[in-house]
Amino acid sequence: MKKLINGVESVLEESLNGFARAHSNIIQFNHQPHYVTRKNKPENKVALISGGGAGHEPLHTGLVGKGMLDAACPGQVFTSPTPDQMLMAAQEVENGAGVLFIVKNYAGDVMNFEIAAEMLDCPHETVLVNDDVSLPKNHSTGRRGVAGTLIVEKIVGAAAEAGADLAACKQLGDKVVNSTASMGVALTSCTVPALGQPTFDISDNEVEMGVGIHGERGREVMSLTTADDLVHILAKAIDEELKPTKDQRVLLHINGFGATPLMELYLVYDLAAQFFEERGIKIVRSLVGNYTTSLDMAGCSITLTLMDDEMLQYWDAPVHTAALRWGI
Amino acid sequence: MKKLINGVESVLEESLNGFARAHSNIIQFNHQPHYVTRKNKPENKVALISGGGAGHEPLHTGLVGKGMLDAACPGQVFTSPTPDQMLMAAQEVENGAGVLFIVKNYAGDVMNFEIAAEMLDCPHETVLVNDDVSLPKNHSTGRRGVAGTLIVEKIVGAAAEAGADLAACKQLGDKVVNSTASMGVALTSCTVPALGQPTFDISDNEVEMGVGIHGERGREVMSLTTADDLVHILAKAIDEELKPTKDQRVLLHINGFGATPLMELYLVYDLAAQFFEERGIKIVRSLVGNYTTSLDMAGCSITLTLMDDEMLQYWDAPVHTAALRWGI
Amino acid sequence: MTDTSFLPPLIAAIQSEIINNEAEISALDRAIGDGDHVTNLLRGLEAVAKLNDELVQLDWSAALMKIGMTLMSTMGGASGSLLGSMFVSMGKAAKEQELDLNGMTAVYSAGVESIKARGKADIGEKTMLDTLIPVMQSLQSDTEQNADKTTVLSNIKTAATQGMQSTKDMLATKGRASFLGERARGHIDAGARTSQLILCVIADELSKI
Amino acid sequence: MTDTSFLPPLIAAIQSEIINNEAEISALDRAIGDGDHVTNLLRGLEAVAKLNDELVQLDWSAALMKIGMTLMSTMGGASGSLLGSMFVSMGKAAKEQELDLNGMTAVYSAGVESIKARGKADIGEKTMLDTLIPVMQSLQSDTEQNADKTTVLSNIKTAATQGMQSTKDMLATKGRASFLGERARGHIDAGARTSQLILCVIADELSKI
Ligand SMILES: Nc1ncnc2c1ncn2[C@@H]1O[C@H](COP(=O)(O)OP(=O)(O)O)[C@@H](O)[C@H]1O
Ligand SMILES: Nc1ncnc2c1ncn2[C@@H]1O[C@H](COP(=O)(O)OP(=O)(O)O)[C@@H](O)[C@H]1O
Ligand SMILES: [Mg+2]
Ligand SMILES: [Mg+2]
Ligand SMILES: [Mg+2]
Ligand SMILES: [Mg+2]
Repeated sequence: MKKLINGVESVLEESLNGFARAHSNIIQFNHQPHYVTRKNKPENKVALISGGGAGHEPLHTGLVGKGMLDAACPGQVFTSPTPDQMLMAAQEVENGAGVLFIVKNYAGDVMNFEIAAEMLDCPHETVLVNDDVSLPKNHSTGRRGVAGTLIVEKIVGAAAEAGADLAACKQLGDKVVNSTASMGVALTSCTVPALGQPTFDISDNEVEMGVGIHGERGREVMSLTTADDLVHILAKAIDEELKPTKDQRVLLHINGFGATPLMELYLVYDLAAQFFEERGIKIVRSLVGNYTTSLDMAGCSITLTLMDDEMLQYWDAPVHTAALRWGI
Repeated sequence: MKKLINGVESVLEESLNGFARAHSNIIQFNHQPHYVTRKNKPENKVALISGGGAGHEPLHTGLVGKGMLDAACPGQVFTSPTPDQMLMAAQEVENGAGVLFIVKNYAGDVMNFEIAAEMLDCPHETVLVNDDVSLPKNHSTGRRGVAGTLIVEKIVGAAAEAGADLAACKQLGDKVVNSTASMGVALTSCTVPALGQPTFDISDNEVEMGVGIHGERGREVMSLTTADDLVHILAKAIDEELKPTKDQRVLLHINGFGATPLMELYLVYDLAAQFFEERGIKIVRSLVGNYTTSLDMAGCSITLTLMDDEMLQYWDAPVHTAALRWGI
Repeated sequence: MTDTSFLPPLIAAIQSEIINNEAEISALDRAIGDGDHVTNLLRGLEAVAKLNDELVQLDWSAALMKIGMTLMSTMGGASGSLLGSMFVSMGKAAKEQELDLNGMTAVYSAGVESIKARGKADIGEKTMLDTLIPVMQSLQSDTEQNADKTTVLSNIKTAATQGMQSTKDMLATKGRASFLGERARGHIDAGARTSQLILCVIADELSKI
Repeated sequence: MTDTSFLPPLIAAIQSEIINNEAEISALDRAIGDGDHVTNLLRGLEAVAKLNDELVQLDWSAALMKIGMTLMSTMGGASGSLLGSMFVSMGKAAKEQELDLNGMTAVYSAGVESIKARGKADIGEKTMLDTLIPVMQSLQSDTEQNADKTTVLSNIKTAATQGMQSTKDMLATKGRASFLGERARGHIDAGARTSQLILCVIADELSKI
């Protein structure tokens, strides 16, 4: 394992320290337990809290700030955070308008957030993100939450900033989830520091199709083929799920898993955009880059969100976080 | 070689197409020859043009836009662009205030830009970036230009946007270059699509210390050691070059080479910030992420710029490009 | 019943058993999960081990509760919330129970039920429950039949081991392995394995008392 | 002199020689450069080969100029600007020269001088000039001595080959290899190798005319 670290025990703490130092103008880092909160949160704004295992950076810590999250709770690498993190973060950022938890649908995340929510004595709601269409809708655990989470956090974050109440934020979050579909393909495994070796083996002429974001294997192994073929598989699954009609406005997000160069991500963007434009769909917003990563995994996912006026307005609203910033 | 591409012949064109499509609100892509220009350039503003081999994305195409570059000329992967690209880009964006070329000091870049400049019949200047302190100052070709280039482009870009004339832009560019030092370490090679294999071999317990950004080997091979040790070597070389005095304000930039996760880059930031703060230096701005990449190389570089009021003001000025955006 | 002095050596025995099998457990979770299960468990056990001085001061209800809260706030992951819930629920149930076979069965069953509720899962889904539930059934029937200690403990080990092994050929319908469909078959579930290791150590340690 | 009909077969011969040695050249530039030299050169040659119909219509001055502009705008990299400059300068020099030994020497020398000027480099710096300059010297002395064609061509090949080989033990002071310091020793420079291959093909082709 080759990593720029001092030891597997200290990597998370040191990395969070660096993050806190680099962005001390907008966030604050609590050490015991770990959570990151936004500085200068306005009074009486619904508090948006997300979290999940570390290793997906910039998700979620990099999305804390004006117009997005009020707090993020990073767990150990690929390990859901614990209820006390969420509870303490919630108690710190809640200030009169209640708490909205944004949770990716993974057993660990769901259960730990659930426990926190049960212990929280202020109004709260949860938006469960389950945008990964590599699994059927009726999968026994439901579908996983992947790169679409950022889009939920941006749009609901803008609504909360604009004064939407808890019920409205919850409703909007559910709407974004229902309008969003994602699917990813991995070219390599990633290496979790504590494991010291790649999570799975994969040969030079194979890809894992339909992967989550924790270095798990995908739905199936496929032969390595052209970007055209791979993008077609991903885009088709998304298209069949969302069934966008002609002239539907969409946001197209190409998300890198961490080790795939921007050169390839833009190439994937081009192919995916062609796929949807050929169907008469209007790509009105786009986001290309490494946002929901799996450490040093090579590969990418495609996310599509069906947009309406309200969602567009909130997507365009000012945001100032470590990873997403515009209008400020 | 595992890449999300359709073929080594088409990767660059397809990737640029995707880039152009994703950012059509701010840039325009010219196919024959390749160059990217800013949309809505104001009249009578010095035209800033940079370029270099592809494979460093987001540099330079991702830095075209309001407050930064007016044009970028991407060559083939790691291959300097050709004079006709720069010439035609210059002719397109020049509108009365002359052209400033920002060139990384590599034989190919320097000579191709030189030829273009000789053919250009409008006032023009060149700022040569040579921030890589892994080589001695009196190196036979001069030092390489690496991640400090972005800082030059941001600060001079803001000055040009504010109406600085050609001479002032040139002078400011030289000042930023003289105030900037960088050095990098690679944990892996990268794989150039056309080569189909890693440019160099490196064992699991070695790093290349003092690398450029084209997948060349570094100054020397070293044993893989802790991030503490590696950061110390990089930071010390920079410190000895710039000799910042106590209370000096600086910008600290940790640049990923493409395959190193943000988790590690922030950890490096933490260690580098500690190094400089222990010396009484004031880190007033920071930038952490993959900006000057070497395709899928793992590793990072540290860049430090000594800042004064003028540079700070220009660093903070609004910018709207694909890769850097704030204030707009 | 307030003698919780058997806890520190028991916790130590569990720790060393998990450490001895670390590579195997890690490989199991890598094969059909994300590889962190053994790290999560060891982090939790280490935190619990640090409580030893405190635990021996507590009655078993409070000790179980404390262990549960500690696992919950240190492990993370699916297993952290589940084992945390299990011990907290056991602690609650222990308030009204003696530390005899009857009481232990009731307490353990309360713990298993809380995992079933929290995880919305049952036997046959390729999770730790495939170890935990057969042990609960074995305890319940041994209690009914008033079995002797040796029998009870030996039945625990058999049920745990058979349950753990039963996960090998299952399709997973809960946890990360469920994402793999048919590809999950042929691999033992990591949580089922650690539960079995822990239950066997407990049985062995109890046999010494 | 306007007969440039020997150019298309010559260009084809150069292309196939470079393709035959592609793996070796690529490995040379990977070892102490960035690995793209052979790709750059082949891209340039392919563009030149596409000009064949046009080139045979031109006199040699114009043909050389056209080749230079084409290399310059298609190759990129250090070698693109250098070879481009060389051919453009040769084209300019050819205007005043006959296509005889004397003229060819003058034209070639003008080309080499333009590389020296553009690259701010000279012999002994581990670049293509270590092939190009010895050939220039050989041509110049053969011209003075009025050597016969066979001798001239054979001397070109010897000078090119020795020059290329001389780069192996050099420290590099120009180009990317200069960044490697002592680590560049023991590797032949890629540009010196391609220059030698090209000059040897030219000598062989000229011997057939
Ligand atoms: N819904 C569930 N019910 C019961 N046990 C579960 C459930 N989901 C997961 N598990 C158990 O948790 C184990 C995984 O734990 P761990 O690896 O620590 O967490 P994570 O899956 O979050 O990485 C699985 O092997 C399985 O035994
Ligand atoms: N300053 C220079 N003068 C002469 N030749 C040079 C100079 N710099 C580089 N070269 C030649 O160019 C070759 C490299 O060409 P190429 O790989 O195409 O470009 P790049 O170095 O930009 O990747 C080197 O092998 C060397 O022979
Ligand atoms: Mg996990
Ligand atoms: Mg090159
Ligand atoms: Mg796990
Ligand atoms: Mg090269």
